[in-house]
Amino acid sequence: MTAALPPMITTTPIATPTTATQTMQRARRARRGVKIRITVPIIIIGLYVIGAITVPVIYGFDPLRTELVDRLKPPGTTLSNGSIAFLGTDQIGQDLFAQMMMGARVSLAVGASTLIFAGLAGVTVGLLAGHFGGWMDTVLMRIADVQLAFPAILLAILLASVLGQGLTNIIIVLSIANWVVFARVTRSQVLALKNREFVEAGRALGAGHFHLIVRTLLPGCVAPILVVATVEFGHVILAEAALSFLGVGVPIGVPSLGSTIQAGTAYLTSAWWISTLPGIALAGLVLATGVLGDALRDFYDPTLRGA
Amino acid sequence: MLGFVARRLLLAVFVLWGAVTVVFVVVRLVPADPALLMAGETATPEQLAALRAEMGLDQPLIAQYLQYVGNTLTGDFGRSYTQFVPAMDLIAQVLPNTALLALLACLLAVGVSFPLGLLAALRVNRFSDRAVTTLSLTTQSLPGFWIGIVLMLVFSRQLGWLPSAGLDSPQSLILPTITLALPFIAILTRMVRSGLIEVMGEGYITTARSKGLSERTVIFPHAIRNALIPVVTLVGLEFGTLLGGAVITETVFSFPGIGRLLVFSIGVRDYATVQACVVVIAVAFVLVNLFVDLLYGFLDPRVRNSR
Amino acid sequence: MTEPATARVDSLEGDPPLLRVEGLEVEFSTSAGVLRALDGVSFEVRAGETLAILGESGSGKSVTAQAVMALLPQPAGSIVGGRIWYGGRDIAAEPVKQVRKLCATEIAMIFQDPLSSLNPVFRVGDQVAEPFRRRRGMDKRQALGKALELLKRVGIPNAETRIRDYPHQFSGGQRQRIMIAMAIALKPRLLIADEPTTALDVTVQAQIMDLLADLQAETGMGLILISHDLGVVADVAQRAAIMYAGRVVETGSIREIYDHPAHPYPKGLLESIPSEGARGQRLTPISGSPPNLLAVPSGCPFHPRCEFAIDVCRTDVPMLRRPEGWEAGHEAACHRSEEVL
Amino acid sequence: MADSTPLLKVRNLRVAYPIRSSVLMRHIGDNVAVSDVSFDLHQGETVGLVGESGSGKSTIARTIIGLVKASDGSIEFEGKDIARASWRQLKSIRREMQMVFQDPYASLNPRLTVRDIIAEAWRVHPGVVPRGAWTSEAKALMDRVGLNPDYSDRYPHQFSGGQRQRIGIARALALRPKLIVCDEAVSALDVSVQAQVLNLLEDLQADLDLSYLFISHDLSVIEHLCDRVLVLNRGVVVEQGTVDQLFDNPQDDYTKRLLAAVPVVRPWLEPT
Repeated sequence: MTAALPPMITTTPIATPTTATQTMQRARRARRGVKIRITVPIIIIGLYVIGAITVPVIYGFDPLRTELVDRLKPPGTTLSNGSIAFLGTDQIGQDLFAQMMMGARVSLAVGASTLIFAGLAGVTVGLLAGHFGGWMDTVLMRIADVQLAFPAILLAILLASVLGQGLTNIIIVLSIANWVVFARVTRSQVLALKNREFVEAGRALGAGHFHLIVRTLLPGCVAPILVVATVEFGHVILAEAALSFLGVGVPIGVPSLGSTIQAGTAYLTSAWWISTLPGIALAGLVLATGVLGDALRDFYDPTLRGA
Repeated sequence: MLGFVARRLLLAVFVLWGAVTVVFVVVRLVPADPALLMAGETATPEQLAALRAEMGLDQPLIAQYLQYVGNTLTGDFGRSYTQFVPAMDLIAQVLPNTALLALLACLLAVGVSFPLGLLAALRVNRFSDRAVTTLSLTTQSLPGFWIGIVLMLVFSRQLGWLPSAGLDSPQSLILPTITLALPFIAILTRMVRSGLIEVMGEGYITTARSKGLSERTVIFPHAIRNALIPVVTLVGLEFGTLLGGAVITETVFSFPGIGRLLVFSIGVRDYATVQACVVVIAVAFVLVNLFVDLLYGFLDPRVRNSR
Repeated sequence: MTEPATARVDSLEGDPPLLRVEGLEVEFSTSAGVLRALDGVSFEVRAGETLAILGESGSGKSVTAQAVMALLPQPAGSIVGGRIWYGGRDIAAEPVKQVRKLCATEIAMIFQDPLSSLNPVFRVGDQVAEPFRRRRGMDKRQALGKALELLKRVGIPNAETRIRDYPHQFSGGQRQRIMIAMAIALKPRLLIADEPTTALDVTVQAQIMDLLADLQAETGMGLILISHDLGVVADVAQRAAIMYAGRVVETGSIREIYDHPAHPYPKGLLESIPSEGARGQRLTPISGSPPNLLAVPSGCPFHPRCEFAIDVCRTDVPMLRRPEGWEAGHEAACHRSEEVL
Repeated sequence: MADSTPLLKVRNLRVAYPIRSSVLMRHIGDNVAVSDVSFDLHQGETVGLVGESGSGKSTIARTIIGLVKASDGSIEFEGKDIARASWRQLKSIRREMQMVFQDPYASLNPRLTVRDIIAEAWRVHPGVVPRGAWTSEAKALMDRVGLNPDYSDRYPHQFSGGQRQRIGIARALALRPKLIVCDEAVSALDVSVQAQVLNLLEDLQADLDLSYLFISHDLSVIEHLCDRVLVLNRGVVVEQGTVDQLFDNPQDDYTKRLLAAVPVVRPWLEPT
């Protein structure tokens, strides 16, 4: 690395705080990091899905069963039927772990369905508004503005209180509250793509609206939509929990993580686990989606990679 | 600038009208009879008829709507059915509390997230950046109500340092403020970080450096002033999340605010108060965003000078 | 792994050079690997002289300027070898903070895109006054007075009122004038102009070049003009350094290089330009594309595109040297200058 | 030249964008980009549009190709008025006119392979090339523009700037058009590569009897390539004529200024 120098110049060591090799190693690590940050959350979400499907079956979970002797037992207690409740039991003697996995079922189902409905509606609106512009854009985006005037949770509360409780209603409510995010992201991506020369090249070929929207614009929107969908999945799950916590979510008898936490608040001092553990389970799931969303964004947008 | 202000004002008025209309549509056009919903299943036909007359439900829909808009303009949302006072009076009692809570949470969030975001942005991919981003992502994944419950469990039930409910002393504000601010801090920190990282790659930052300015001067004011512009807009939009969070926080801490009033009113089917609460919160959101838009114009001369 | 930096004998005439770059090596780390943006770049500039650094995209001409100004993007880019001599100091070995103190007072720079180079949220007057305030400790009024003088000097009409305007309210040419005003504020001894007219219209381009030449004559500063356009600099520069794939392939007086190129690359470039009465004639392009810096060809990096390449070109890296028969001070990095050109 | 019907006949073209008031979006005026532009372009000819930024040269190109609507005037292609053509007619006219864009990075869909980028034209215009022949036809086009046909499955980012511009040209050729509009098609390229692409355009013109409408701010490129030139300033044609007339004996003051500003590679050879 040291160059042979003309004799009149005294050799001084070159002070380089970080060499390019070091920086590249860091970049490589960051790139490997992105892959890990994509794989690990997917595994975690997968575990939740498996748990949500199998655990309630294995435990023979019945929301209506009450076992008074087994009430409010701390984690690790052996129950009257001989099984070990390693996360403890709740105020009616239900095994907390089984109940949490049942709650995860609700969370995942609500999250996935909402994503599909809100995503379909939002992406369609975003594509139409962005592609056609003009009055169509104005009308659709003003509707979105009005929608945004209601904090998502507020709108959900209002709708849920009117529609009543029930899983379908929660999905409807959360879909209505969340389509705007998809619409806005899709629209801004379409606007960014629209004036790119390759889209103009499509128009110059004489491509019709359908071709442009479906074959040119939509594929270009997939990455940001995927990122938003991942993050929104977490948001929707949190919103469902909040609604259930407030008592406008799942009907009584359906154990959602939110309603379990709510039920536990009455026993905070005597049985801390009922409220805290489902919260951690919920946070773990949402965190996994958040990390995944971040990683996907880094993966799809190399300009932000390492930034 | 004048055109910009006028356009923003017009949009705000439109959004408000839209929000008020949505509330009307949601409450009046649901398949259920609002009078029945309000009076409950046990009401006699005479009671129902009286209620319908009082609510104007016997008039044509368009008349109902005009009446409703007119009333809304004067702040008349009708009488609370449980407390027998105008709904607006109930709100007037608790609104200052919520405003204070929201303001404190905002100040706390801005005060904490700006230094954190700055720190992370200036040490991209180093330890402090990773720590800040991990922490904020985790905080964002935690359900707000659960944070409240855990804080309450630790600081009032276990340690007994702070009151757990109500609003009797300034100390009562501490836990709700933190609960409300935490998710906001997380979001804001990430925004400040990414905004600043983006700005640090701009040409004018290179120019500032080529002027031999110290890195400190390059950041204050050259980078920060530009980074603030998008952050301010996002703060406005996220203010809705904050208001939604207030509903939950107030419920957890039995804090006498508009959020708890809303949840309580839903529980007792007091639709006049529910409507009033929703409209007031939407108005607050629209006003805050109007203010943010105007601030945006102040911060960015390009917007100010555009037609 | 690198060849010795060339010791200059010809630089004994007159004053010592203002800036002297010797065997400069810069590496960038990208997610695809480490690329060597500069691989042994040497040149020098004297006071009152204009040096043109010419090359196509990716040749390393802008990176050279960034390295001198300690503006290499951090943490991706770093100087890994060579010397940058300025005022008896090797600033390549000094920490960034130290080098920045020279910026604006000793060496100043203007950039290609004057719109993105000016801060959009501050008034131009404040931006031009900033060097006076931050570096010279003047108060605001005094500094703005100085800024006004400068804006008048660089030819901003109605400078008295326009000093309060924002960058987006100016035309491209005026913005570049503002950038120039800012750069010459503290009377630097060397000005580096990185593609100063590339983003501008032809008519404006000529005005900006004239302004730069005037200012140089007035102040006697050294000027480095970085450009991809061989025509734009021809009027103003006395000497040129032609870069290819992170190396200087030919250097000497600009007229000598253009009239008697000693390296096939500059020769090919000159023949590629459609101009000078050759209307309707077919162009003679250089075949192939500029190299990918992640996979620079072995030996002479130009050999895959060179019609004269022989075996030695594929294996041995040619040094900058004066080919026999060429003028003193004219150097080229080609094994076969004498035989083929 | 005047006796044959022109391929493209532009008469009194005017393009204006409406200015709307900020509050109620009322139409309060027009931002005129181009006004009263008339010219003919004959088969096999290259017409240059030259001007500085804001001169309206790109607007004219985009209006002719149909990306921007004309406010007034007529554009006739082979005697058919584009503004009055039905949707179906327009689609068939579009086949005859294609465009090569400025930015070799932005003008190719990053998500499609070279083969798919070229085949896009056949997807939009069914019946030109049968689906089964898309790959072989795309490869033939790649070969024609000097790209290795074996790379047809690669994505744009795997090519250099000059190669991408060749892909863009191949795409424009896919429908076998009569007219190609080149909007600053060589401006983003390095000099050495620019010469390659200019030569390619000349070869294609000779082989396929193409006509070019060539938009550029670079007068030396225009001088090199074009038969006739229109000089534009602020949306108006200030002078038009053959290359010889215009470059050797400019009449308009603006043209003179523009020509005087063009940098000369060897100024020491110029008589002053």
